[in-house]
Amino acid sequence: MNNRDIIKAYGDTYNDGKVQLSFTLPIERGFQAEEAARIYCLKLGLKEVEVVHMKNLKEGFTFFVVYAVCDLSVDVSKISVAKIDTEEMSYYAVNDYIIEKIKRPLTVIGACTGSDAHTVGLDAILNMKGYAGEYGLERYPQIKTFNLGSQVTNEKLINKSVEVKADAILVSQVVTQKNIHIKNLTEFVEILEAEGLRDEFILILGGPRISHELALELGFDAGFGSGTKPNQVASYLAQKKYDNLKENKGGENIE
Amino acid sequence: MNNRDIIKAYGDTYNDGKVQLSFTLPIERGFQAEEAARIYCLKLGLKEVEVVHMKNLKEGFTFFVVYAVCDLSVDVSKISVAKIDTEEMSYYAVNDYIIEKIKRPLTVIGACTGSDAHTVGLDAILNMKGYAGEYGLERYPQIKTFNLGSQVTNEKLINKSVEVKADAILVSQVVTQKNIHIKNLTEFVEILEAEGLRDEFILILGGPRISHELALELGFDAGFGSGTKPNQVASYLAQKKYDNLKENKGGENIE
Amino acid sequence: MTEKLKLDKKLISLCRNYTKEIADRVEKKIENHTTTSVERTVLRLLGIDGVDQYGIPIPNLIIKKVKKENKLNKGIAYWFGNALIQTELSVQVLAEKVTKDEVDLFSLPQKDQDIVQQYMLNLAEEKIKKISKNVTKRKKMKEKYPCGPKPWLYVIVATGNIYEDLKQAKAAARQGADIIAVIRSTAQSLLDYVPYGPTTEGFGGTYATQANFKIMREALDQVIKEEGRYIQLVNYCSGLAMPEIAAIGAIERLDMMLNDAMYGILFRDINMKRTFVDQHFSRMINAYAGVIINTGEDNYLTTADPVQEAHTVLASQFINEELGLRTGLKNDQLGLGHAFEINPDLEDSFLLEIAQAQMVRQIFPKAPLKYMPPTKYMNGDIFKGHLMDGIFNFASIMTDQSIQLLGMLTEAIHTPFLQDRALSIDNAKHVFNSARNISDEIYFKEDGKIQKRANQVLQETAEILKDIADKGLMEALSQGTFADIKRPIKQGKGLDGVIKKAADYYNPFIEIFSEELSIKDE
Amino acid sequence: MTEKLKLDKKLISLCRNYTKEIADRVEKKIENHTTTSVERTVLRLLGIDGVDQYGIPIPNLIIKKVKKENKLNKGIAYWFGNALIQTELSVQVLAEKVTKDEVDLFSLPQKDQDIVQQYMLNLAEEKIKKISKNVTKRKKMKEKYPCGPKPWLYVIVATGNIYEDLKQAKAAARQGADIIAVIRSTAQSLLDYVPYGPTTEGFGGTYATQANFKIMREALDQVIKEEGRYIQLVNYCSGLAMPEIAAIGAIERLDMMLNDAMYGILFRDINMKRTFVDQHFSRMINAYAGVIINTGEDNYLTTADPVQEAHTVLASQFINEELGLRTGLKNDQLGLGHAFEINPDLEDSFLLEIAQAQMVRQIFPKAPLKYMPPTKYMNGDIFKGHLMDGIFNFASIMTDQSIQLLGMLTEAIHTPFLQDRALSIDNAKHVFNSARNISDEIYFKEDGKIQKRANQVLQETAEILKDIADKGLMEALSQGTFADIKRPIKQGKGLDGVIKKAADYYNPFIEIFSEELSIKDE
Ligand code: B12
Ligand code: B12
Ligand SMILES: Cc1ncc(COP(=O)(O)O)c(C=O)c1O
Ligand SMILES: Cc1ncc(COP(=O)(O)O)c(C=O)c1O
Repeated sequence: MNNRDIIKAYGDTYNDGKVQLSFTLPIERGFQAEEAARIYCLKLGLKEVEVVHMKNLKEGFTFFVVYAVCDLSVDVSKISVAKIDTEEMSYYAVNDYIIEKIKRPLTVIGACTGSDAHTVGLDAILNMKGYAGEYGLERYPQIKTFNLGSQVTNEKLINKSVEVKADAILVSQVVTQKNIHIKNLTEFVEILEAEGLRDEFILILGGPRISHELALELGFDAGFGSGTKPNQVASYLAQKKYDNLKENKGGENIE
Repeated sequence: MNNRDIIKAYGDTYNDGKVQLSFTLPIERGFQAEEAARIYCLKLGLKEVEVVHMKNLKEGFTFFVVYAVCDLSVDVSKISVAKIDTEEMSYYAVNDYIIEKIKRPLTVIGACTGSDAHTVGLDAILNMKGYAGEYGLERYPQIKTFNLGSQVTNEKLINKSVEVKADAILVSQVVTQKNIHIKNLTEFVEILEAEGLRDEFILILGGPRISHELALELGFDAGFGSGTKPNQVASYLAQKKYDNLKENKGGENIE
Repeated sequence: MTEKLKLDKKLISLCRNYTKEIADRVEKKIENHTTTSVERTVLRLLGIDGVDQYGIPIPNLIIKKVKKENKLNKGIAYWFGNALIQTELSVQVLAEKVTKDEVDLFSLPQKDQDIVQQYMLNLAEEKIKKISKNVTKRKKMKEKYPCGPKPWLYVIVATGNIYEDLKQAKAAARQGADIIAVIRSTAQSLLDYVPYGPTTEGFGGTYATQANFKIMREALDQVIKEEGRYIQLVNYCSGLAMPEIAAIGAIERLDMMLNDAMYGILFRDINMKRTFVDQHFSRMINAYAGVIINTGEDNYLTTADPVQEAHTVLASQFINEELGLRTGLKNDQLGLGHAFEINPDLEDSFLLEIAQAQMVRQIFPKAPLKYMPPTKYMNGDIFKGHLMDGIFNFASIMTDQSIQLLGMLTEAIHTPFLQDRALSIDNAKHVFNSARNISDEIYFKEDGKIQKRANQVLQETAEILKDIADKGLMEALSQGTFADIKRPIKQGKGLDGVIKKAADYYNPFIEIFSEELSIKDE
Repeated sequence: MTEKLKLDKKLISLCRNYTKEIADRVEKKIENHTTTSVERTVLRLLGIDGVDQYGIPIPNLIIKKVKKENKLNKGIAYWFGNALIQTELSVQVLAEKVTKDEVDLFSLPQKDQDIVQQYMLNLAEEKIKKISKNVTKRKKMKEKYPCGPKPWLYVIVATGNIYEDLKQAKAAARQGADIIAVIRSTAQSLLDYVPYGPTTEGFGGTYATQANFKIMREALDQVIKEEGRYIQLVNYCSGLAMPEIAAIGAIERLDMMLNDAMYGILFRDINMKRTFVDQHFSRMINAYAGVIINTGEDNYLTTADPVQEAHTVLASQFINEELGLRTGLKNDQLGLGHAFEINPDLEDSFLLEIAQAQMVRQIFPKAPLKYMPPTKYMNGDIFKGHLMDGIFNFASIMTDQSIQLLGMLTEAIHTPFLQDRALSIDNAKHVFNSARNISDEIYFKEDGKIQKRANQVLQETAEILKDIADKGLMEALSQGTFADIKRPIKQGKGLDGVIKKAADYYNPFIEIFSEELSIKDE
């Protein structure tokens, strides 16, 4: 650990701690409002608070833009983030890997669950066409794909997964308002566990507000966020499957 | 005081406390950077911190946009802000007021002091043309105006003020980097005090980062910020002068 | 204005000819059908409102009974009209009694068809005055408090809570918005009824209910008077309860309705027959109520690629136009939709977008076009987002768009905060004002990229419309012509609500509308 | 490209004729003068560098001595050349000895004028190779690492600390900036010398010193190689040390210099004779060094009104062009300035702005126009500011500007943060890319608002230039023709540094430049 690890916000000079904020307060625009905004920021522990803009939003609301100094620091050397540690492989490498190591094609099943109807992200991963120049999983000769589409109930997804003997279940959640995704995903894992099916599948979660850490917390094996490319998912999938097989998880042996 | 006085930030629901932040950290873009940004905000006491955007600024810097919940509140009923309490009058009313109450024209002198060369703001208040549809002080038949322009030393401004027997000195400060204005303005008032001249003049401060409160702190009589109109300054000036005369400040008597 | 794009006029006529063929075939397939929701709408137009102790709306309860007896094919108007005559009860009292089984519609003596029809026609004419009065009221208000200049600033509120929406709608109107849309709670389109009363718990939006409409209308009317500017109110006339929403919207003086010929089929998997029948009746109501409809072509582009699929947007606009005109909508009620969803990283994407927007403008010169903002390529960079919205606003003022759905800098993050909306309104006002007359000042290069692109899209549109005309719209939809989505003809939600009319089917409102709106084919 | 604005060609010629008269009269007034700073520059070009124990630069020390003896009118080249011949010391050693009073320039025997001149001409030719090598180096580097497409993205760094600037400049270049300007510490223009060494405490900017130039150039050269794109470096060639900065900039291979004919007079109250003499010599150096100058017309609009005073901008551009060409600058080195300072709340302000920008583009087709962003109407609303900057970028790509000084969303708040600059670069890249070929696609309405506005400004320019030609530029400046600022001819800073040349005045560099740049009048 060296000093460079203790970091603060940077405006234009090392450690100046400059941050920008904006927010609305339910108060009529005026001197008092400006002072209220300043105090609000001071209470947060910010320093040199400058309310640089104040706009009357009508109906008793005022919008503020603030610049201030945040004098706290973060010790980067103490941060540990869960990361997906499998190696990223190309389309061809993944197929070869499956042929060589797993010796049979994998089956995956995907769905947007609950009330979520945002299929674009899941399709980006699953459909032939793919995303950002990478083919989707459907296109992989060694991956058999079922895409159930949108607004699929947890029960239906699980039943279908059992039916097709999926190796992995891919769940997409885009809508996160009022934490609806947390509720929905927790329920999903609980059902699997209750039915003793948890270890049958690799559980993969995805969506723009999903992090790997969140996925682990919720009982999934991996989580993929914004900008994920299909080959990243395929790489993870193949390697994870191989690891599981080596550990004899899910009851299958590697030949 | 009622409950409406205890306020919090408003996103789309009363008291949801939603705020937006942006800042840069000296750290390479990546999972660790994202987590560092999150921790930075958590340390500030923010909740539900969402790092919604992360951009590689190169050279080891990353920019973040964050939304979070600030659960603090401000009691508006307890905020008191110093306000200029003289009544705002029109061009005509100010002239009449001076004729009736003070019975002689006033003399004002203005300058951008120190290294400040931003004359536009001061000119907006002083020059004929005025600002935002209001005539400048020069145009007032009852106000005699001297505009010394930019980069005037404190000494020169004071000497000239004594020479023209100014009723009020108007100082403009626009550049505030490294708090240069504070230094410059403090010196100004100190010289006046040292020379026993402080009570001879009404001291008016102006500039985009000036508040009335700051002006008072620095020993001025009034401060005018962004968007000030000339008639506001003229109104203040006339009424303040009349008050001073009534109190016999500055040694002059009202007839 | 001389025409900026040298579009092939013959090709445009050809497109309209194909569309007529398409519409003829659709009408042929639906003309002998009604739906449960159409019949519920008849009840609502007669003034029936309220729910039972379980919260089920009275119109649903009544229609369910009639359907159960397989007697809906005569039309609810007959059964209910007969009962009115027989019982001499008021409409609402009879309705309540029917739901409580205190009156049985079928065990009453049955008056002659003619008598009942005449009776109902009179009643319907009486009841419908409420709507025509609204039309007059809107007209008068607009005279006294004129609308802002076009493009109109259209913003959404979507808190889920009508009272929170209210504050935000009023604030937005005072900030300069011309149009307020209350976004509907997700999945309401799949409810085969209209929820009841003021609601405070929606999800990603607020339930469309008559009470909510009324609350919002009253609040906005207040603001109109104070600000001296007419503010238009919008909701969603789509989903399984489409015509009912048209009815309650007409009654509460909404000004615009999202109402598309194919949206429900494609994006909500609603059965196509159901949709076409419902849509037809709902549009008559909208036409009669002077409502501007907003069609949903923008939705295609959130999934499909805007460069590749541009012609499907234009094709759908032609179809919406033709089907709309046939229901009595006037050209100035056809808020045809399109969207600035093009990938902004594409070199010259702005030119392609201008080509499309200007083309639509020229092909539908009288339509109050609804232009949707970038959403798909928005990300968490709110600064960039705000800029993209500005460029979208620029495209709009440059091509004379009419209804400007304002983009939000936080599109990729959350439904709009109060401040997001305010920033968007500022953005649009700023751009529109500073380039107010730009469309009048600018011409496009002869045979340049813009002109070429527009003609190419038009050409592709003619081809696809020909194809649809050949195979029929229903067939085309089942083959995935639009938005890459395939919908089998006999599948989808709500099919069981489609009923073949009996020879003596009667619906007094269709008669009134056909008459008043001079619709030929009915 | 056919011309978009039908500008009156005769009027343009007329303007250029007036400007020639104006330039003739200015040249007549200055042709027999040199200045202390010009003479210091001669020493610098000979390679003299360094400061004494009080930090005073050696060129200043030497020139002060000569001036004290009233012997500068012969030119420092003679005195120093004579001493070189007499002492046979190297240039730098002699310079140091002179400052330490170990050699007295005037007590040495005096060689014939002819001999000294020839000697100095040879020496100067030798020394100046450093600069011509830089020109070759720049050319080669640009071939290998081509510049980005125009408009070039120009950003500033302004921390006051060269090492902090360095990080930010490198980051900006890697983010996509094409040009980096190191903003100078406030009031450096009033220093009658060039500060020395790397500096870390500037105010609102970083001191322009040769060491700072070198540090920044080396860092950027590194980035150029890594990114494969040539990055241009800019500083300020203005103020009392104007020609010296030209010299050190030429030596350190700067690519652009802010260098205006009248800026120092108007905005820094520098005496006009001093300015014109300094400016003339500094421009020869810039011309020879292949530097693009950036003129300062944008500054007028920060005080004066852009609508009312638009013609003064164009008038000044004509003057800068003519005076520039006369110093050997080529048309593609004339980065004439203008600015998007128009009040954005004015209806159609964008149209007026486009008229101006397009007009300037057409009148100076080869000039790498420098376009400045909105600053005056920026306020603390950073979101709006970002949008205004986007519209400014749009105006630029629409009218083929060359050097795009990027606006910062925080203009009204602080000198740019790292993130502000990055957002600006993104903004410009986004707008330029998405509308890359728009200027090729768009025409303006015949006799529309845009065309009319441009012609009106041109007309007013011809009038004012005629007036200036009649009374003389110096007289005009003393009457407040530009930016409402009046500057008396015999006042202003630096007048005491202006010296009338003796008949035998000699400056080898003027000879070389005149020859190499084929300047006629010298
Ligand atoms: C397109 C869109 C729609 C389309 C969806 C069409 C479709 N078939 O998907 C339509 C118009 C139908 C729609 C409707 C609604 N939407 Co919407 N929509 C969007 C929009 C504009 C883009 C989403 C998108 O397609 N992104 C592109 C894809 C490629 O990115 P992605 O989803 O992040 O996917 C990537 C990764 O996350 C990951 N990934 C995603 N899933 C998975 C799964 C696995 C297994 C893996 C490994 C990876 C992975 O890989 C993908 C590729 O990199 C966003 C705003 C935005 N710009 O983000 C709003 C947005 C998501 N919608 C929103 C809302 C509220 C709605 C509605 C509820 C509104 C309403 N009241 O009607 C409705 C209802 C939808 C519903 N029931 O779910 C909100 C959600 C707010 C929140 N945070 O909860 C957003 C953010 C807009 C907003 N600001 O209000 N929407
Ligand atoms: C125009 C301008 C210039 C012009 C000034 C021309 C002139 N003659 O004034 C020029 C180009 C010369 C210039 C130069 C510099 N500028 Co400057 N400039 C600006 C700019 C764009 C606008 C200021 C302005 O005119 N506002 C309009 C007037 C009407 O508003 P105002 O000043 O707020 O005045 C109103 C009120 O404040 C009040 N008021 C003001 N004064 C007074 C006085 C009294 C008595 C009263 C009652 C009221 C009052 O009333 C006025 C009317 O409502 C600002 C950015 C911005 N958009 O704000 C940067 C800005 C002020 N400049 C800045 C800087 C750093 C500089 C330089 C130092 C840069 C450099 N390194 O060279 C130089 C040096 C100037 C110097 N030595 O002071 C920074 C200051 C940063 C800071 N917070 O310290 C700013 C914010 C830009 C930036 N982001 O970097 N600048
Ligand atoms: C025409 C149309 N109808 C309805 C909706 C909303 O439908 P739902 O309530 O099904 O989400 C949209 C979506 O934007 C639309 O464009
Ligand atoms: C042409 C020119 N020179 C110089 C400057 C800067 O001058 P100073 O160093 O005097 O602030 C500017 C300011 O923008 C300018 O436009």
